[in-house]
Amino acid sequence: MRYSALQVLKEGLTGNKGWRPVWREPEPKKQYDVIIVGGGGHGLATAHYLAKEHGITNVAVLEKGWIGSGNIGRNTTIIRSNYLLPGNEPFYELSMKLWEGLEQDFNYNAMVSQRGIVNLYHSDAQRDAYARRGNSMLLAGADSVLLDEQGVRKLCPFLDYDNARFPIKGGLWQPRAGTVRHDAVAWGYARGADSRGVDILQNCEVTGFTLENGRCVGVDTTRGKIGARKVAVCVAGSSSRVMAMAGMRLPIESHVLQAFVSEGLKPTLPGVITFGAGHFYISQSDKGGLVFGGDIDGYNSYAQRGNLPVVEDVCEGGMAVMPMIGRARLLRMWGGIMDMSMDGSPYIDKTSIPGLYFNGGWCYGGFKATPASGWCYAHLIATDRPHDTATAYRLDRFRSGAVLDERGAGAQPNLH
Amino acid sequence: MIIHHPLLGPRDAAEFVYLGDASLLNRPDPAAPSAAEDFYTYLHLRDNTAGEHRELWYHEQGDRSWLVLTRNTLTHEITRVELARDVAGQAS
Amino acid sequence: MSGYRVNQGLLADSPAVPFVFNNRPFSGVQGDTLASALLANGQTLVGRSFKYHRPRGIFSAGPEEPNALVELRTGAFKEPNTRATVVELFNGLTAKSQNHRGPLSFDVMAINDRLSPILSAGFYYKTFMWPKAFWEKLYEPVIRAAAGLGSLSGEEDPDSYDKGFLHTDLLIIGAGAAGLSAALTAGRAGQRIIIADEDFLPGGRLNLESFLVDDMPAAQWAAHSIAELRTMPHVRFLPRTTVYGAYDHGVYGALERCTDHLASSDGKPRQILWRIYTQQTLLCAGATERSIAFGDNDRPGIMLAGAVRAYLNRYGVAPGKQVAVFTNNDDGWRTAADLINAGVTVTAVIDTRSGEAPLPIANARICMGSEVIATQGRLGIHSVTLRNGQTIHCDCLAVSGGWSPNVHLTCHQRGRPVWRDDIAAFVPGQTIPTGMRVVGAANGSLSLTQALHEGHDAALQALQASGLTASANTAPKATAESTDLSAFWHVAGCRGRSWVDQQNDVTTKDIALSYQEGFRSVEHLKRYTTLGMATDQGKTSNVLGLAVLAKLSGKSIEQTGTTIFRPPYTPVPIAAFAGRARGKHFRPVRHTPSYQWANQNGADFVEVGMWMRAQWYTQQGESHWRQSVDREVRQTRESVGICDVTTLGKIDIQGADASEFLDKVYANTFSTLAVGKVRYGLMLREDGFVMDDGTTARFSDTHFVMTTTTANAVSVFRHLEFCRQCLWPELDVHLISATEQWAQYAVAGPNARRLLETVVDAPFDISNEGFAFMACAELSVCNGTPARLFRISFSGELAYEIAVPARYGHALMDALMQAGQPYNVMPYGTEALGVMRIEKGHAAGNELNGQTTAANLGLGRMVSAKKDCIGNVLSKRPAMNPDNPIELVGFVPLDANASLNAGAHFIRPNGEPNLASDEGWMTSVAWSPSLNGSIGLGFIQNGSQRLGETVIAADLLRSKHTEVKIVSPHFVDPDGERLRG
Amino acid sequence: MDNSTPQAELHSVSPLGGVEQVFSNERSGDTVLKEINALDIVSIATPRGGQSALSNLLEQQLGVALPPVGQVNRAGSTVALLGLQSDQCFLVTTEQTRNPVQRLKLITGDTAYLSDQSDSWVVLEISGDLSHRALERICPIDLSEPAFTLTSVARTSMEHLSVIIEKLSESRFRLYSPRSSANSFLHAVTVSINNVMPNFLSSDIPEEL
Repeated sequence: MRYSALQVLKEGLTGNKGWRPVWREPEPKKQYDVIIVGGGGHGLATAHYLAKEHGITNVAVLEKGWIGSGNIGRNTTIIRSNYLLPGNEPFYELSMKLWEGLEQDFNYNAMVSQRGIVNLYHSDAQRDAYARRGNSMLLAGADSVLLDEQGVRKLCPFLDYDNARFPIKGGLWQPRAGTVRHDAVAWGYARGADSRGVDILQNCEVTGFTLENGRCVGVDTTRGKIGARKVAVCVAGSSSRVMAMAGMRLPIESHVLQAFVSEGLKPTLPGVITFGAGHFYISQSDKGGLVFGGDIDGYNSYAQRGNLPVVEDVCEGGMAVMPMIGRARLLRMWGGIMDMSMDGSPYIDKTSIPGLYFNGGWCYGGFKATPASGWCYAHLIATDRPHDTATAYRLDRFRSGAVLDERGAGAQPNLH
Repeated sequence: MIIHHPLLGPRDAAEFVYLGDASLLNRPDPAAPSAAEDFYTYLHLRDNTAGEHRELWYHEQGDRSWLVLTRNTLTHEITRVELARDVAGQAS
Repeated sequence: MSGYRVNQGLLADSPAVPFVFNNRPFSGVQGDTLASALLANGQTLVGRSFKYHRPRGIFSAGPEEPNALVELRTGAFKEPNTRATVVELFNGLTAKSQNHRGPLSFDVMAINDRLSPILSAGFYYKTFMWPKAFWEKLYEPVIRAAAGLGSLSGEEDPDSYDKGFLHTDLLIIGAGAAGLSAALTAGRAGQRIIIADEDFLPGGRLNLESFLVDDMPAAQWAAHSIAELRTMPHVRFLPRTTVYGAYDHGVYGALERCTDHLASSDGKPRQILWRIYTQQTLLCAGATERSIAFGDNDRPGIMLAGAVRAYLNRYGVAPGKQVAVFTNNDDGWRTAADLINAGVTVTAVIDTRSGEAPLPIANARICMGSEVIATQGRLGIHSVTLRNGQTIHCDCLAVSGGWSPNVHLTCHQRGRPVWRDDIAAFVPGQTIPTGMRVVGAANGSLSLTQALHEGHDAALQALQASGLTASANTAPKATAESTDLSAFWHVAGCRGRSWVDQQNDVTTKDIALSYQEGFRSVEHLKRYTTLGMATDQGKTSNVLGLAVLAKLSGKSIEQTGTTIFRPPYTPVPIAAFAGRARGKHFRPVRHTPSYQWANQNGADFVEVGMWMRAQWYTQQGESHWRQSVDREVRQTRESVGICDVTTLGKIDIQGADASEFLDKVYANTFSTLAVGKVRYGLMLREDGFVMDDGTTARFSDTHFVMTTTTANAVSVFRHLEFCRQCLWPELDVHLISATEQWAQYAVAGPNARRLLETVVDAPFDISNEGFAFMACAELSVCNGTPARLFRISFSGELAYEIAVPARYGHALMDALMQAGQPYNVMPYGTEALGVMRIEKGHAAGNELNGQTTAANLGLGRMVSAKKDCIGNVLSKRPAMNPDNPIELVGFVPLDANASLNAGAHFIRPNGEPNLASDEGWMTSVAWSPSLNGSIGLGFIQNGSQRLGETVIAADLLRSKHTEVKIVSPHFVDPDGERLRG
Repeated sequence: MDNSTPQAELHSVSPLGGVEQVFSNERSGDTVLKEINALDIVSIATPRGGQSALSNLLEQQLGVALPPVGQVNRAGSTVALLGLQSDQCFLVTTEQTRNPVQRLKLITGDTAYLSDQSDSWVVLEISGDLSHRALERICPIDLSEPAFTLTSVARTSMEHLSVIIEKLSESRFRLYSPRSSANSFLHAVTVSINNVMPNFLSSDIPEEL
């Protein structure tokens, strides 16, 4: 069923009786062309583009719980393509362009809201590093503006300019960045994939991989054995656990990232703002809540909750940069499990096992990458060649030394 | 979290800095013919256990000792705390 | 106008307190909440709902309140979304209702209510997609303006906040019947206790009920118990304190509201964020009543039955003159009974259960086995219609759907509650935080006697666990009341909408639609309908919503499951989490020993990490910083200048194996360094990239002093401790930071030696022969002040660094300036330092950014092939040693007058500005007084092979493309004659 | 300051210029915050395996054995050994000299590695009935018996600053924090004292006392 204002009106007047499920609840088939393990944003996007761009529709998405129950349903909804390295920037810019056409593509309003992101800088060295980054973005065809203090004042007059421990000297601004209603992205891709024949199987947990003379030909699940020509894993947060079933160790640690939302407030923030002298970034949702976060807790964890020191650190950053939010109340704090990679950049690659593909290591940057991740993963699965913008996301790059270390922090996941 | 320091008793984890898997204690032999592969594995590949995890913490705001914690990554329960110096000593 | 004050309840003889609501003056009494005072004044309508802007009244008497949210106080003190039900009335309190356009009684946004069939759950996902550009321009601004609740002032929060740490053996959360009973037993046995209660009048429901405890009125018993506890030195009583979160290993977060009940904070912290460390915890948080879904059940005047009782018994306020009760349990009947006893008319008691009335209610219509199917009234209820068509007049409808235990804190560590059919509620499950026991209503034991006994018993267990014995006492006595209930959730077949979540306007229809569209997991339901996501986090609505969903899916509520309870239990101001770390006090400030001196001598300071460093010294007649910096550079290169380099990290390294240790942590060799000599050291990470650099001096066979960059002082020390303790524990080597101990100054320029000779004590010889380049010594200056002298140079000039104990730093600066007068000495700052290091081609922060290799920096040869060191093996990885590596070289503009921008990328002449033609980038630039032109350092492919070649420094950001020539990075004295002279 | 000639002996400055503040209050008595200057501080690192040799030597010469980490060994009011690391302690003495390391070296010879720390710290002493309550606002460590005794010492962090704390009596504590951030540390402690001073306008403090 096509969604439109007219449809909403018509249904509204007839008691909303006609709305049908956004996705079917089919029984698993015996065999698929492609099985995607993981019904999160990336997995559903991959299925959508496999069907839509590559005509591969005999596809199943296996989700151990309810779709969108991973980090797509638990993040701070920011989209941006303000990366430094040539191995990263074109990929995230592809993602940005896909965001811009997304709602018309899958006929679902995910509230893509391009209200911009400002990364504040507080020193000349930070300014120089941002200038290098901004130029990389422009060279890759993205948008970027280097603001001085006056420029930032115009955009965000409510920041602390006059009593700051680390004065705001300017910012790197990407006007096309913004936020998206995160759950709707999962639902929209599910709708897009389902409508093209993809089976979305909820409460279907993978318990093992079926290997035949060295090739992956299917999976064991809590809903029985399912065969496939290709199996594509896409379970950021659980990557190590799942790939261990295939006997693989990954350059990944699981860490908890906390995020926070305030009570609903009338509009007060223009876009996304990140503090350059502490761990704090913030935006405001359409419902009015201030959505903010900071650094990961910093220790390996699979428990989806964090501890107080990080909560305090984040709010200290918030009060340092915008003391007007002091009397807003923190309503809810939660923790999501991140695939923290060894250089802060993700993996989209074949594995050493033919027929088995891997997508993960998104650190805390997976949400903004959802469309491009699905696009490039679908491309890799369909053609067995990496997409042009994702050639650097090799699993073995640490053996060769071709690392993608945006922060220059080295092989320590909790520093990225 | 509270870490029961073997020498100092209970201390808030906020006093500590986390490094990672305790396997980082086992630095490979740089002279071995397989050194390149060994170091790549040592520094980058992780079991990333969901459950009991042996890991390195540094008491930066305390006695500056490196500790090896045995901590459950599903529950955060800490069942063992040792001085890394002792563990490393045994290893070597 | 319907509510009124019937008597003074617990507030007998309380003085009157004037306050203002929506610009109208009102009067309450001391001890009122804003809600009780508004009710006493007959103010039934207090707010508007989130989506449909429906008129709403006070619904509860506690933190679970979904409706009565106000903007409290004014100006910069304004607090949006404040629950009137927990605001303690104070003299001059000012509050405004929220989320309406025009007067509260006539909100133009109420049009949304008419459109409700279209604005059903998730409607916005299905429209507003065309035309594309309209979302940010039109739809979203409209939606945003309509959404949200209260508004921030936009000004800095003028209050101050504090934090603290508390340690105890037993934390008791909640000072109601269970909590007080437990505290008395444990306290009398001498246990170290903290007992916290969110209310300003501790006692919980003891203050709200007409029960007797130990033969005295419950409220009086509570007061006595608290008075006794306050006399115990080992008991810490925290009123107005909400324990909002349970964290790992017995750490609890609590918020104490110190001055919120006062007109002004009077210079004290408004709130304190406590981190409570405890061995054991008793959760005595009570239970929260829930409603029943029936037609138009959201009208002002419809409130929870227990809340009606609370207003009556504690505040002496009757919420209505004619009250009807709608219940599915015996507790609801007590509301009717208490009202009758207070002389308030009860028009009817409607019970969904058939059978005998559990209590006699005089002159009230008793309707057993009946249901309310509709209500009437616009801005306030005036009647209800029963299933049998009867209409009953009432200006207040007290509803009880049963009680939900406050299990929140048991779930903060991902514990899941379990369902109990007999009370139709979730109770704490098996996995709850370590050391916690749950007691009384929070544990599903809803009667007073159960609460008192469980509290007593839990305290006995707690005492046993910490090896204490109880002094002989028994649980307080009370008469057992009945709490029978038969689950009833949703009155079927109502024509009007039945609200589940009153604040977010979620009705039973929305839940049905969500199910119909496939959003059938509870998490999908919550996210699609926003059920339970409002400021009350669904305290009164979640279970009801689950029940409705369960019925639709034909599953039990247990199978349906719950969403996850997450901290905080009630919302906490962001400023409270930040505490004092705001403004200038966000982080500590570090000053060098001669900070005052620099201040007195025209220094302009800049933040460098925590440090404040002098970036230049303005002299008379200088109006632009460049004038000062150029002068400082020229004067240094021509004669002599002094720079404060105290902030560099200094690590004292001693031990029999110190030199072997240094060989392992540095890429180059130090075991061969002679005593009395200094060597530049390059430090790699284990992944082979450059970590840090600096000089290390050897004062004896077993004693080295390492310097690190200012930025990496802490991380390098940590890394060295890792190497020492974890990798090579067998080595005898010891580290201690000496950064704070020594004030250190660079004395640079042709006259540096002459200057120093006048301060260095005899017989120390610092002649070029006696103290050659890269020499170091421990000596004394100015008549016996112990000092260290290093002959090292960052500027490229003949230069030294001299260090004295920090206490002498200020004086040494004076002394050096005195001694330097003949040479026209002057201090220079970090900018001149930066210019000179660029002129000399030294890498610094912009080049050592963690992404560069030794080879990139032109230091590849320093990585010793003869020995192992951290990073050696992985630095040889192929991709780190390509055929066309980026290399650090110098750049000068072809146009001598042109300036350069750091951050520009290099592309070949007439190359397209795109990634394909990107060859590198400019890292650092300066205007060089020595070369009288702009110079830069940067990384470019094969740089060292391309000296003399011209490329474009493309700065697209600032639309500045500059033709630059690739040159050697050593702009000044490439052969190093000066520093050896 | 006398700087008439460069040859003049250098004048020394203390981190906070010898600050002393008294916070008076009728209800809680005086709380005194005072900078302690007349101290020599030398870090003593123990060579591997040299523990007992050094400990005996120090006991003979100074009357204090090496303390375990977390403990203070004192000799009268002049000498204290603060056990800060398993192989490192601080010698804190009121008998000052120009070069503390040189002097101590005469005693320890090659049995220890010494490093002067006298100028690395600002030392504050807080005393009075409110001391404990004031420190509660910034110190994460349980300062009450038996967790923290009169022979306890701990290094921890307060308001983002590294701090060494010892307890001289139930109402008297000594705090060492890095010299460069002395002003920030002073601010942290004074704010804590002010915040716990009884406030006659607000009713929430009295029971607290």
